[in-house]
Formats: sequence, C-alpha cells, structure tokens
Amino acid sequence: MGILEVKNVGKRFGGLQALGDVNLSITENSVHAIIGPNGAGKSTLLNCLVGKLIPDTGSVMFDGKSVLGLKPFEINQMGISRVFQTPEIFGDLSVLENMMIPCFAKRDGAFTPNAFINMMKDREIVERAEHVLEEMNMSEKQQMPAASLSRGDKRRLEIGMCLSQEPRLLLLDEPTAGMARADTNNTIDLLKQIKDEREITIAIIEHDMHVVFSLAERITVLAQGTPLVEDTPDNIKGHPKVREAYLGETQDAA
Amino acid sequence: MEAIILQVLNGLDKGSAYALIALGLTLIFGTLGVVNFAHGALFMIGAFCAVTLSRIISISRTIIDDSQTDFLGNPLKVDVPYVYDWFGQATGDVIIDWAVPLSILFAIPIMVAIGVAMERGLIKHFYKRPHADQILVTFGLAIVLQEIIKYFYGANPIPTPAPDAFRGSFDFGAAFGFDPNVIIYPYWRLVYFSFAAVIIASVFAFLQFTTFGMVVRAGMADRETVQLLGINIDRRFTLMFGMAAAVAGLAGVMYTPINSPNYHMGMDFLVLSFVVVVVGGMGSLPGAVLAGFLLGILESFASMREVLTILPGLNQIIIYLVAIIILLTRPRGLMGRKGVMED
Amino acid sequence: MSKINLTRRSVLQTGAITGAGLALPTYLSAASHSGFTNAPTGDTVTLGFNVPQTGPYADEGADELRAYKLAVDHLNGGGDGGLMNTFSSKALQGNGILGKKVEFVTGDTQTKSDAARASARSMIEKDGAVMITGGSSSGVAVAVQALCQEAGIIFMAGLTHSNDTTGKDKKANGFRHFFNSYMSGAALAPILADNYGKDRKAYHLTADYNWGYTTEEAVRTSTEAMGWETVAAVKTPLTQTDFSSYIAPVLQSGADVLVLNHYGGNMVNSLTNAVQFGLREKQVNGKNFEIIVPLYSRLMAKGAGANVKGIFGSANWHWSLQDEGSKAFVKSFGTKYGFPPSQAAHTTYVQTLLYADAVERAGSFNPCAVGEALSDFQFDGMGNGPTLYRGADHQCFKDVLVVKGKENPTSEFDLLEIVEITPTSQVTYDASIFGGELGACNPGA
Amino acid sequence: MFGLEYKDSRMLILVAILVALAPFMLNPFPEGSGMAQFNAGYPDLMQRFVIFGIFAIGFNILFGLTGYLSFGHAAFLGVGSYAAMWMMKLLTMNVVPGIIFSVLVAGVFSLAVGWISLRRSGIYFSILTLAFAQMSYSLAYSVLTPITGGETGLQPKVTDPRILDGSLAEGTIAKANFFGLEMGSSFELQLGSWLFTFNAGYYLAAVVMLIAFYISIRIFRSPFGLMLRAVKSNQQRLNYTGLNTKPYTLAAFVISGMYAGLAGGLMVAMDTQVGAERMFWTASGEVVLMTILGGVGTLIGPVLGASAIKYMENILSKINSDILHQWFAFLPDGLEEFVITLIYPFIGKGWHLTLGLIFMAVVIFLPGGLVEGGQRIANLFKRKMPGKDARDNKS
Repeated sequence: MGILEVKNVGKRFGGLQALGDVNLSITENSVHAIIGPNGAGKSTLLNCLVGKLIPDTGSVMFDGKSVLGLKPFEINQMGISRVFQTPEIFGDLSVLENMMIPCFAKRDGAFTPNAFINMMKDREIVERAEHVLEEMNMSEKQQMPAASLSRGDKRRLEIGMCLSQEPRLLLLDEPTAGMARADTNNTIDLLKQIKDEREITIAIIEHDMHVVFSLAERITVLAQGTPLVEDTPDNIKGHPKVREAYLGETQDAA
Repeated sequence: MEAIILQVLNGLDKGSAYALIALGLTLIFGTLGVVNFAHGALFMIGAFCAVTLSRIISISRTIIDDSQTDFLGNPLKVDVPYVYDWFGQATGDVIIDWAVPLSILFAIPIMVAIGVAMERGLIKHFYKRPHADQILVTFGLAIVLQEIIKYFYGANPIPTPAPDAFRGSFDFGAAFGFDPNVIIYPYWRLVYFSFAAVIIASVFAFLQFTTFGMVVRAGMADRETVQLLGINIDRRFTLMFGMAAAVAGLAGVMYTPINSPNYHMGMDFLVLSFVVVVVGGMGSLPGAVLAGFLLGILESFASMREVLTILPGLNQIIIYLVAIIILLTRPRGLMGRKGVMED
Repeated sequence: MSKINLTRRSVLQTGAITGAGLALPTYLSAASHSGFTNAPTGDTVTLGFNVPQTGPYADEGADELRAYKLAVDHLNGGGDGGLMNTFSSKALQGNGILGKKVEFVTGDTQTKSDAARASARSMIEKDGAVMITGGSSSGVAVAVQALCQEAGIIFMAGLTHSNDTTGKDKKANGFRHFFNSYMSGAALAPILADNYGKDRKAYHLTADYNWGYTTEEAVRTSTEAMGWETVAAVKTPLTQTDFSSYIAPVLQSGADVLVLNHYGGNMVNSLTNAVQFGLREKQVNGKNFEIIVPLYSRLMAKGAGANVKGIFGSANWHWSLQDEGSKAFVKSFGTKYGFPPSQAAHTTYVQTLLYADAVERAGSFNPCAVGEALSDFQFDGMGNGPTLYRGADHQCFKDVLVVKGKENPTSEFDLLEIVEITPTSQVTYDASIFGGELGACNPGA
Repeated sequence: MFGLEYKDSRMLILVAILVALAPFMLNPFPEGSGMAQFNAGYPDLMQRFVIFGIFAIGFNILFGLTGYLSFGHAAFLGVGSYAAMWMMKLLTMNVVPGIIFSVLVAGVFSLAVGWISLRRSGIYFSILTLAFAQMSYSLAYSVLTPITGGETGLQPKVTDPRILDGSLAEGTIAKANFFGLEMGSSFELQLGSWLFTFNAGYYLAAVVMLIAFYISIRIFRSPFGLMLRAVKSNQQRLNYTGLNTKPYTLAAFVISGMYAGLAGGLMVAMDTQVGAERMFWTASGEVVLMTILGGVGTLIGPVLGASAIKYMENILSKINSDILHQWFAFLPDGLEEFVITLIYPFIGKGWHLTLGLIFMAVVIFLPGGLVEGGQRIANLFKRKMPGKDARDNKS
C-alpha cells in the first residue's frame, strides 16, 4: 500500500468533468510523475491532494488518513509540502526569514502566539534555517530580500523551504515551467540529489519530458480527467496509447 | 400597498443616483484598475458646474435705485443681469430658469477635461502602485478639490432650483387608479431617474456596440494582450477616465435641484458609493447598477415608519448591514469576478 | 496693519525672574497668587473664540468670528461702539476690560466635540485665555462647557439650541444667551394655532440625536396643548442627505402639517425635498398643507433658497428688528462687513459684551465673581428687549421671534420676516424641569 | 536591554528621551515672540501626540505587518473611550480601572468584528470594517443615546455614583487622577523667556506609550511578527507551509483593536469627555493617514505621522489673518498684503487644504513616509562619508 492512495476521485466544474475516476497509488520513497496534455486534469488532481479543492467523489488517503475536507495548512502539517509552478516565496522578507517560517511551522505547529520571543535568538530555528540554506548553496544570499533573487534561486529557495519541513511527500507542480535550460538542469540535479540523499516521496507534475524521464521511477499518464496508463518510464516511452493521447499531440515536447 | 409602491419609486430614484456614481467608479476601476477615492469629488465638481453656470448667466451690472433703501438705509443697489439687456427680461428669465439643464452642455467638456487631466497628471503614475497608495493619493486629491471649492464658494449649501416647468409633483395615484395624493412624485426626480437610465444605457451601449468600447472591454479583461495587438490602450483608457468623470459630473449637475450642493457632498456620497460598488462586485458594471438600485430601494424601505417602530435605528445602519450580509454570503459581491482586489 | 497678539505668557515673562526657575505646581497653568485660572497679570486680557472654521458650519463660524472681532474692536474703544451705546449697563468704558486691552485667539471646532475641546484646551493651556466662547452646535457647546467647568474658565455659549446646554448638562461656569428648543415650541404654538387653526394633524421628521429629540418634544407638547394631534414622528439619520423616502409617505398618513425638526444641512435638504414634492400645493382634510421649521437660521435658509417662502419657524434674533439695540448692531456690523449680521453673529457679539460687562461690574476676572455678576442679571438694549440671565440655570430669558420665509425678498439677506415677537413671559419655564445640576463655580487653580 | 537587540534598544532609549524632554523640545521659541505660535509644548497637544501615537502604533501592527487595511479602527477607539468613561462614572475617577477596562472592552469588540471581517480580504475586508464602524457611530449618535450620551456625549457629573470614591466635597468637581495625582496638574518651569510645562497626565500617557512602543518592537521582532509579515507578503505560501493564517490575522486585529481601545481610554483619562464623532469614518481615515504619512510597517513611523497630523490640526488651524499680519508687518504694505494673500488659503480655516496637499506629496514622492524621507537625507550624508554603508541601512 502506497503512502498516498487516491481512490475513485471525481471533480466537476459546472458542466465540465475535470476529473473522471482517478485511482492512483504512490509508493513510499519513490519518484512518481504525473503527465498529461493540457487540460488533462493534472492541476485539478494536485489541488484535490493539497486541500485547495474538495473532490466530489472518492477518497484521498495519506499515510492511512483521509485528507478530504482538511485545509491546506492541516495537510501540510501531516507531511505534504507543495512546490508551485511559479515560485511562491515571501518576496518582502529576507532569504533567511523565508527559510525560518517553515522551520517554525514544523516545530511549533499551525499557530503559536509567541509574540515575545526574539526570533533571531531562537538558535534552534536559526541554525536549522542556516543549515538548509547551506544545503541549497544559498548561504551567502541569506540577507537578500527574496524578491531580488533570480528565478532559479527562487525555485531553490522554495524547494529548500519545503525540504526544511522534512515532508514525507513533496509535490512539485511543473517545477521547471518557464525556466531556461541551464536552470532546468540545475533543478533536475537538485531534485536528483534530494532523491538520493533523503528518504522522501516525490510526486511531480510535469510537461517537460526531459525532466520526467530524468527523475521519475513511475509515471501516470492522465488524459481527459482519467488515468490512461501507469508504468515505468521505459515502458511509457514506447506505449502506443500514450503516444496517441499525448506525445502525438506535442511532438516537440520531448 | 400604496406605501410600498411609493418606497419602490423612492428607491429607484435614490438608487439611480447611487448607480450613476458607482457606474463611474467601476468604469475607472474596471478599465484602469485604480480605486479612485476622488470620484465623489468629481460628482461634487459636476454639481458646482451647475452653480457656476447659473452664476455666469446671472452676471449683472449694478444700478442704484434711489426709491428703495437697503438694510443700512443707503440707496438700494439692484443687480440687473446682462442677459436681460441682451435678450430682454422675459427671455432672460427663461435662460436663468433653465440654468441647470443648460449646465449639462457646460459640464461635459469641463468634466472630461478634468478627468483627462487627472488621469494624465496623477493617476497614470499610480497604475503599478499598490491599491492602498491609489486610495490614499486620490483621497488626498479629494480633500484638496473640496477645499478649493470651499475656498471659492463657501461652506453653505447653494440653492440651484430646477426650471419652473418641473416644479411640483406627478400624481401616480390619480393616474393609476389609486386615491389622489397618495402616490405622488416630484417631476424633477422623474427627470433624474430617466436621465440616469439614459446615461447608464448609453454607457452600456457604448461599451457594447462601438469598436472603441470593444477594445476597452477587451482591455478590461486582459490589458497586456490588447497592448500586444498594437492597440494604444492607454489613450483609450485616458478617454475612459474622462468619460467616467463626465458621468460623475452629470450625475452631480442633475442632482443640484434635489439637494442644494455644498463642498462636502462628494464625501457624503463617497463611502456610500464604495459600499455600492463593493456590494455590486468590484469591476462589474451591471453589478454596480444593480447594487445601486438595490441599496436605494432597501434604504427607502428601512425609512418607513412601520419598519422603524419595530426596529428603531434600522435606517441608520441599513446600508452597512446589507453590505455585511452580502459580502459574507457572496464573497465577491453580487456580480464580482474572482481575484479582483483581494490582495 | 500689525496687531500684536500678546499672550498671557509673554506678560508673565515681563515680570519674571530671568534665568532662575520659577516653579509652581498648578492646575492648567494658573497664576498662583490670583486664585483662578489664567488670571491676566499684564495690561492685556486674552479671550478664546472657538468656532467652526471647517466642516458644514464653517460659514456660520465665519460670521461668528466677524462678530467677535467687532466686539473686541468695540471693547477696545474702536469703531462706533455698537451695542455698548444702547446696553442698559454702562460699566463698559471702551478701554478694554478692567483697563486691559482685549486680545483674542481663534480656533477651529470642526463641529466635533473632540476637536473643539482640543482647540479650547490649547487656548487655555497655551494662550492663557480667560474666557472661551463660540460653537455652532449643542454637542460642541456641552463638551466645551464641561471642559471650562473643569479648567475654571468662563464659557459663553454661541449658537446652541438644545435644552441640554442649560438643562441636564448645565454647568456653573457656562452661560447661554441663545434661546432653546423649549422656547421655540412655546413661541411657535400660539402663532401656528392662529394661522393654521387648532384642528391640525402634525407629522414630525426629527433629526435622530439629542437636539432633535428635545425640539420634537418641545414642539409636540406645545402644539398638542393647542389642540393639534401628532400623527407620527419619524427619526432621520444625521448623515441623511436625501429625505424623499421620509417625505413621500407624509401625505398618506392623513397629516396636514409637516414639522421638520432639522438644522443646518439636514434642514436645507429636507425642506427642499418637501417643497419639491409639492406638499405645499396640496389640500389635505380640506386645508392647505403646511410645513414648519422650528429653528430658523438665515444662513441656512439661504441654502434652501426660494423654498423657505411662507414657512414658519422661530429665531433668536433677526437683523430687521427695529429696536435701538438691533439697529445699532446692524449698522456697526453692516458698515464694517457690507452685509447684515446673522443671529449667530448677534448672540456671540452680545455674549462677549455681557462677559466684559460682568467682569467690569465684578471688578475681577475671577470666574466665580463673573458668574455671580451674570447670575440674575437684568439688562436691556441688546436687541432682544428686557432680558434676564437666570441664575438657576444660566439661561437668558428674553423675547423670542416667530419668523416666516419672505414671499418677495429684496436681497439675498432679506429672506425672513418677523411675524411675532413672543414676550418673555410666554417662553419662561421652571429651571428644574430638565434636571441637571449646576454645581458650584470653579475658579480653577 | 529588555531582551531587545542593540539597535532596537537604542531606538527605544532615543524615543524615551525624546518623550521625556518633549516639553523642552516642543517649546523652542520664547514666549511672546512671533514664532511662539509654533510652540506645541502645552499639555493637551503633547497628550494628543502620545495618545494618537499609541493608536497609530497599534494600527501599524495590523496594517503595516499584515497589510489588512482596516477602515474602522476609530470604532475601537470610541468603544474604549465609552468603556473608560463609564468606569469613571460608576467606579472611580482613578484612571487605572478605566484604562484597563477600555482595553478589555475594545479587545472583545475587535474580536467580534475581526472574526467576521477577516473572512474576506482586500477591499472587501476594508468595507466590512468600515461598515461595522459606521454602524457603531450611527447607533451611538442616535438610538444608543441613553448609553453614549448621543450628540452631547458623556462627561463626569457631580451626581455620578463612583462607588469607590468618597463623596465629593461641596463645590468641587470630580477630576481624573492616578492614585490621587490629578491628570491636569502641571509643573511649570520658567527659564528666561521660555516657559516649560510638565504635565502629570502627559507623563502618564507617555509611559504608557513607551510600554506600547516596546511591545510593538517585541512583536515586530518575534516569530509571531514574522508570520504577520509573511501574511502580507504571500498568504498562499503561508497556508501551504502549514500555518493557519486566520488566528494570526485575528490576533493582530485584536491586538491593534486593544491598542485603539487603550488610546481611547487614555483620551478619556486626559480629557474627561467622549462623543460619537470619535468613531466617524473620517476618524478611521485619520489613523490611516498618520500611519502612511509616518511610514507603514516601520516602528517609529506611525508615531511621527500621528504627531505631524495633530500638530497641523492644532497649530496650523489657529493661525489667523491677524497673526499673519503680525508676522509680515516688516514688509512694505503692498507686499505684505500680497504675501498674506498667498499664504492665507493654506492656514487657519484652510488647514485641510494643506493637509491634503502634504498628504498627496508624501504618497507621490515618499511612499515610505517621513521615515523614508529621513533615510534619504541620512543617505545623502552617508554618501559623503564612504565606508558606513548598508549595514546601518537595513532595518
């Protein structure tokens, strides 16, 4: 049984059936990619996993517990971290402060009215944040306002923020979308490194086949709101149904 | 029954004033994405266009009438308007009498000019600034504008009557088979209502059926794409600002016979019109109009004696109460789009 | 022109020990030896004129300020002396007050009690004013009066019409020359009965705050005593601008008189709206429909324009009065400013003179001495006939004017005509009916 | 000091010194000189500086940190004032119970308003708070007259019960005090032509303000403050980082509401009167102006902004044409008239115009308010002394 079990999930928006009947199981400590053409329902599925949307039917179990109806912050506290398509960071805050926030959230929970502690004197948190920044090779940038980072660094920061929480499941929503090739490769390397060094499950939604095939251990292909096929990358590459439904339409995707 | 018909009538009339102001605010917000707290001031300036024109028409030469005395016992100075000299007293009187409707012609170019000047001179620099900054700078501008008007026209309300032809009221009751004197309504308010309806309809028609309007609507939806098409959307938006100013100004001109204008009438309407816009849904033109009429009618019902005996003080808070309820049940107002002004 | 505006402190300085610290714990910076707040020690005395200079009553405030300046001018021996010539008390010499030249400071009340108190406190604490006067609303008058009581300063109220000022909120250090709601009702009722008959049905629209309540109460009580019936009374919010939804149901109610217990902008708008609805052309119960505005102000009537024609109301004073006092005041004011004074100007001018006169007669600026001199003081020649400053509540009792909007005004100032001068006896009431406690006078320090 | 970092302690001490010496610094001009008009060192205005400083500091905790623009904070000020006044009427003229009660009542009220209003964000939140405040104002002015005194407000009366105080001596009136020390009592010091007033009430309010300022520094530097800044910066990210934004924003709202209540209670303690206009929407707008004028999200900005606006309101509005004539008497007559004609619209009754113009200028040219202005000037000097750079700049 996988760490994340999605059973019979369906979601309608008015007349549009965004998700039909999705079944998905993600094995612990694997990298699982979800691919599919535009409008296949990838983002809707992701939003159902993190609490942004509530599916009309079916169930989503994380580590044996249902996440349905929980708020995003509650799901995060269970151990699911999400990386957005465009990096979502705290632009007004310094890089170090950005990193401290998830550390606080991990240690102190969803709400702690600790208004009388000087945050910089909380050595545990500061050290933890500095440590993660070091891992991300961003130590020398920790006093910069996050908004002034390059796109690639923002992505690194965001991934670092998620990792600092030591999540059991890391969800990545097209992590290299809109990136230059060099940045994309850097990100792939970073993710590979994460995969190798940590015990972590990664689910990745991606358009870029290069990314998918460099990282994924299993791939689910989504089309018109239903999973078409699920298999290893090698099998997917040659799968006729996939070519028809997906690769056929986006010839330059790979 | 009669009481209810009467309050619906009242509400429609009140609502037409709200709707006109809210329409202008929404035009500016929808096209330019700017929250204009000086919009009430534009309404007020419109009203003062009417005051100014009636003063210009009444510019007089002074003659001394020895047969009468003034309060100090000196010979009375009598003002004779120049229009009497030019057109004779009868025609002159008619012109003075019709000053308010004439002001419409006078106000349109002035308001458009003020609007364009405001956009080019000030608002333009605030497109990329946070909404809070826009609110604050236009609020500052509103204070400045109203103080300037106060400096020249004083703080007291200035009577600006409607033409004599519109004095008195129309007896709906008698016309539709109720008892006479029960459902009466002043002619000028009927004029105001029709005027508002025409303005609202023309703004909608303009946006719907002209190329200019279509481009502007497209720009409201997606500014960058329209700009990529090589259309100079900025100039059109400037004109839209002028148009919104003119709508506010005309609402002000026609309002003068209903309430004598004073320098702070804009501020009196400002909070209310923002409530209307937000209840309607930020950026939605039909929403603004709908909310204007809705709040006008609800306000009228809340002022009924029968209602007030049960809920004293309801008339004090009805607008705000409705705003709270609507915003809590419909998060983006009646017809608002998602993601507008929520940051 | 250069007027030197010395303050009390500059006066202190002249006789002060240079360099060394003269330190005295005091309340609101009083000069300790005199025994009362802000005792003038040099050859000048400072008065505080606290009027609305911004906000809807700014024009009224400006007129009050004109009157104050005129009064100061007259007290210091300038101009034609104005009402000092007709005033029954001859204590004032035109050489300032007690030989001290009168100086003044001005402030802006904004018609808000907080701002009015801030401004009054700055006059007391910073400028050393020994008397504060002014105001254009009862909220402000009551608030500033309470402050002056606390600080040990005399407060000479300006335009305030609520019963509360000298009723439930009266204070020993506060004095009001202006009339009140009760007097308006008492003066109006008989005239209304004479003109409109005793069988009338009245519909009240009342501003929803203290002044509105007391005015409605006063007019209701006195008209009902004449045989009128009150059909309904509806409260309207202060912030209302369009009164149509309140006016439209009036005809349905079977009422044949509409009483607008509104003041200022409310009055202008509600009256304009009522006339627009053509109420005055209607016939109800076989009678002409009538509108009444209990408290008239000429400045505000101007805002309503032709709509005031033929509408009854009451006033404290009007420039067309023909007694010697009124004529003298209109002449002084009109000569200096070019137009006739408003009733707000009149009451503030008279208050200033009354204060100065009381100081002269008491021989001291001490508020308690001044208060005593004003209490139960009877005078004449100030434009309202023989007048009594009643000691029990510090309210002036004098003739009240019933006025009517003029049908054919000859100028923009000639809007009202006097219908009746109601004699004092008819508007006098027992000092205890409104409750409240005058307390003892407070000299501060 | 007090668990603050060096830089913050330095600022707190600086503010404490400024506040303690305010009676000297605000009266720079000798009595009787033409410039004495600009002196602000009298008790009422000094009290207003610190009280509105507290109000703005609290508002800044909400608006400056979380970015939620409340247009109804004056309601909490008003509610606090009414609460303190009723304590004074019923319990004792000692200001301590009144001030404590005002904070509590404002806290409860802001909890209720915040609970509902924070369901929405952006302008919808602003309009909700505005609606609550306007309802409070309207009701306080009209139907709640028995509780609020309506138009004429509330003042202590001789006849009030005041169960903890003994009965008043004949002919005296109840005065607000701090365990016997009357708020109105002052100590005057005359040095040459200068006169300085040290007022008990001012110093009480100033001490409270320093505590409020200290608390605000602590909040700014705490993890809680960090979360509030994160709310302003990116609420979505915060949600997906496992933090529940609602209690954070609500806590900030209630804290700033309590600050407003504290300011309201102190206003009553200093000047025993309360009226409903205190809650009108323009009063809420005023605190927004103060915060922006001083510098949103900075520690000291709101205090500066509050002082600047209160200074204009109280000093500018009192300059009348006579005083202008006095100032410019040295000019030849024609020129004197001309100069006065130029200046007159901006002072006295025209002070609103000046306020509006200054306000526009600040928003247009100095979005960071007076603090940014100060920093720019400081930077000008620093540029001339290279070596001292970004280290001090960053705060």
